Amino acid sequence: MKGMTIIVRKVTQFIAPIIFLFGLYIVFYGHLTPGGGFAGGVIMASAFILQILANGEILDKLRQEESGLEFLESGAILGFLIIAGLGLIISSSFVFFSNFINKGIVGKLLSAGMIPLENIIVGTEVCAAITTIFIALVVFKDEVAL
Amino acid sequence: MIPFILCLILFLIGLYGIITQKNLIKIIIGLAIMEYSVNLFLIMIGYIEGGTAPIFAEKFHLNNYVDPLPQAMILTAIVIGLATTALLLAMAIRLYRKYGTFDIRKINSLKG
Amino acid sequence: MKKITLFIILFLIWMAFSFNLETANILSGVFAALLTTLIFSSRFLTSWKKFYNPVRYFWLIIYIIIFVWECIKANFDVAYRVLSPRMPIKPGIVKVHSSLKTEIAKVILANSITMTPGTITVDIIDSDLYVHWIYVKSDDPAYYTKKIIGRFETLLKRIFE
Amino acid sequence: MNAWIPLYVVIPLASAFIMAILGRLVKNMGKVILLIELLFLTCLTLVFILNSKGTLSYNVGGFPDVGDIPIAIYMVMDGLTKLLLLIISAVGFITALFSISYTREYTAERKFYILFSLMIAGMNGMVISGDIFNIYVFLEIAAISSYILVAFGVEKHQLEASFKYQVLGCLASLLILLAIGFIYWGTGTLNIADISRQLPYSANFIKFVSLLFLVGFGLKAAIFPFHSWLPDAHSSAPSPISAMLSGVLIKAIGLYVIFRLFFNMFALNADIAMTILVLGTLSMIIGGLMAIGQWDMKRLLAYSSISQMGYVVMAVGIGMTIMVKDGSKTIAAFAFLGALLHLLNHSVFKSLLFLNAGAVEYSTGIRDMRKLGGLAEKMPITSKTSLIASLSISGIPPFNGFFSKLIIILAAVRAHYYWLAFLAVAVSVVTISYFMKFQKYIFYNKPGEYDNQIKEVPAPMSIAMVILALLCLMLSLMVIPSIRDQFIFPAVNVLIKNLQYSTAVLG
Repeated sequence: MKGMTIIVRKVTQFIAPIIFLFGLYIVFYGHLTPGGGFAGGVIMASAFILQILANGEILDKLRQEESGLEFLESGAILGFLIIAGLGLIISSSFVFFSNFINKGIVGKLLSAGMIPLENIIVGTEVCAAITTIFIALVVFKDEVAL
Repeated sequence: MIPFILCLILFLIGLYGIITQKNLIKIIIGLAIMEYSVNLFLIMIGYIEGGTAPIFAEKFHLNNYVDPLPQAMILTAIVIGLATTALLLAMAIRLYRKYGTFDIRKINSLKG
Repeated sequence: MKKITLFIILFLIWMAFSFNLETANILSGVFAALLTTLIFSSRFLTSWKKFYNPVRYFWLIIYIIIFVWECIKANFDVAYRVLSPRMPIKPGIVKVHSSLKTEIAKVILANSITMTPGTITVDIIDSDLYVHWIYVKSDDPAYYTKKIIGRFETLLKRIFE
Repeated sequence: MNAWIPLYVVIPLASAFIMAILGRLVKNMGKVILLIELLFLTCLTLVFILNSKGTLSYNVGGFPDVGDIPIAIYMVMDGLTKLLLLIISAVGFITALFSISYTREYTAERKFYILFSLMIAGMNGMVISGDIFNIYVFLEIAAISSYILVAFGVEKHQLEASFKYQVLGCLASLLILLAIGFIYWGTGTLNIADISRQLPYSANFIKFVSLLFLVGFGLKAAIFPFHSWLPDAHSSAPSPISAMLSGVLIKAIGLYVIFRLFFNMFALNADIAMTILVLGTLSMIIGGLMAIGQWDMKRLLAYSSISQMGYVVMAVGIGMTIMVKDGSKTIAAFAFLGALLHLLNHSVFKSLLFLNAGAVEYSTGIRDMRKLGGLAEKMPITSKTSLIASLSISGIPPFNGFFSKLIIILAAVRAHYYWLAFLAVAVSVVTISYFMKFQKYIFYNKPGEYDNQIKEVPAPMSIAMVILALLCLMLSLMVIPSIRDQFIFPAVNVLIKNLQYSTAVLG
């Protein structure tokens, strides 16, 4: 697909990392402030989408990125299941999704047990998934008719 | 009461779109509108007049906060809606590749 | 070096977001900034050296003051055109030649023009800016070039070039 | 035993994503993982059926109840659940075996197995979950993967069928979500057992919400006025998927939830019972009549699914009306026995028929029955297994379909619904007629015009069909009292003792 004008491209160069960082912030502070894995993941994905829209990409490279993202996505979900399954194995009463890590003090960054970990995994997953959806739609639109 | 009526009207607009429109994309938009109206309905269920956000902080009162459960439900419903809408759009693009049109009257290889 | 620049900027932005000095927060900030740097550094601005020149920041502050002043003037101008019963508008697109060399300077110039009420930059092609103007005062290129970008251009040259 | 319950969701999900990661490194990884997974789940379900009596419940996250309000998400395992889980994993296993050779033609073969596994996860989760919102979530997982699987071949008609299916499916999901919202508004809880304890709320409210649920899940189950997507979607899908959709999916995500909600969540209601009875009867008749005129073999089978599901819904409706009128519990139990037995049997013979159709299509590449013919000698295994399935679905003794239909008809007679018994017999005759057409035009007529040499299908496909044909015979044993008491009766008990659900789950 083709890129956009120089104005959009130059601004994107500077703004995309900041958007991504903001997404990471939302994910990391998901258990303390509004937001969390899903919202942060969407913001992170929007940084990538902005970059692809502004700069334009070659179809083959997009396909490559899509398969890499698929890998990341599956890995994230598997990680989530492993964290949930650890509760089944570690906790004494076989509780799926049990929060067995020390929960800490309310309001600190390192608190709430496994919830920050789950937020990070959900953030990765959502970021990968939404970028994949976008890339897949671009690829479907641009590829030659069968 | 008025917000619920407006929500119902939004729902009906979406339903009207699905039933009457002949363009695939417009049908998808109709579905999306319906989905938003249902989400809006869910969030209104948990709302309390003057309630605070259900976050544990200094201003938190135990007897005056909005119900967080519908909000969790909506987040899930939004994610699911995202998946269905994306899938529908992908199908629509594929259909356009095959038939060269978005018009539902011309997409009719299935009969009987 | 480009990566370090980006890292420092991002880390500062992270501290501005979170605004506390816990160890956990600083460590996560370092991690987040590092991750962002690794992903986005290849697409970041090429002229990173300019971030280390304090003179440029000085001119930037001056530029911001002038820009705000121009904005206020333009606001009153547009308000007059909107409120006046005769509607004294004469819209049109003019081609303005800019002598700026770097792309980033041209982009900032275009954005400044867009943010000033009454003018909108439609596109940049090579070093020509196409500007939509609410009241095209004259057909003379020298006149309207000076009118639209005159004061911005010299300052931007100092900041970005 | 309780700690094994979440595995029904964890294992299919985990194996789906392990396939996604390892599948690109090791060829054929997906097939192996899927088969092992489904075999394990089948064995686990059998262990559950044989070992445990009564209702098991499990709360995810380990949050204890506050007072008597359940906070955690509940997973519930009772007789009905076990029956459905058995159907899902056993038919899933055989269908997966069939797919091994069938899917070779697809370029993205790996993704087929991932989606298959996700669909299994969705259906398992739906059957096992004890609160309505999780039912919605798992419903969408199962439904979305089935939308993609229907369009897996990306041909014209597949995409079109999938789009139609998706629009109606999304509509159904939205109605279900709306109904869930109303339920939460009215009761302040989402747990099915807890909702049923909050009774009574106002009658109009219940009627409105039941109507929303009935339309929503009726669309998913393709009961008569909502059936229009089924013939397209089920006939266009790849054959193993058609078998899964017709044999398992419409039962797990449609009928099961209707039974669960209208028996265990709402109090029984005369109007709803009558509606279910009428809709079941109508879909039985109309599905049968529509099937006669079809020339596309998979389309014929799809319409036949509507008709056979009509039998199940009708039998349940008979039982419901009896229970509403406080009639004899034995007759109601008899009707439910017929319904559930027919549910089980239908999942076996309908998947077998779709696999047969898939085998014929695999060898000849033709789906139009007028162009086929004379395959009985060239494809002996396919021909014989399909004959067994056709006899079974038409209700010829000693195959399983005979017993379940007989029980349904007897239940209708004992409940003094003579006209329903008559209609059931009449539709059975119609069934025989269209399956004679199916047999004659595909296997016994004069040979059609084929370009290439017709061979029997590869071994995994034949094995899958033979296993299902044997199951058709063996499920007749379900009428023997001791086996029936072990497999079907716990499920019937759930429907008969409908008010004991909440005490069984919450204690």
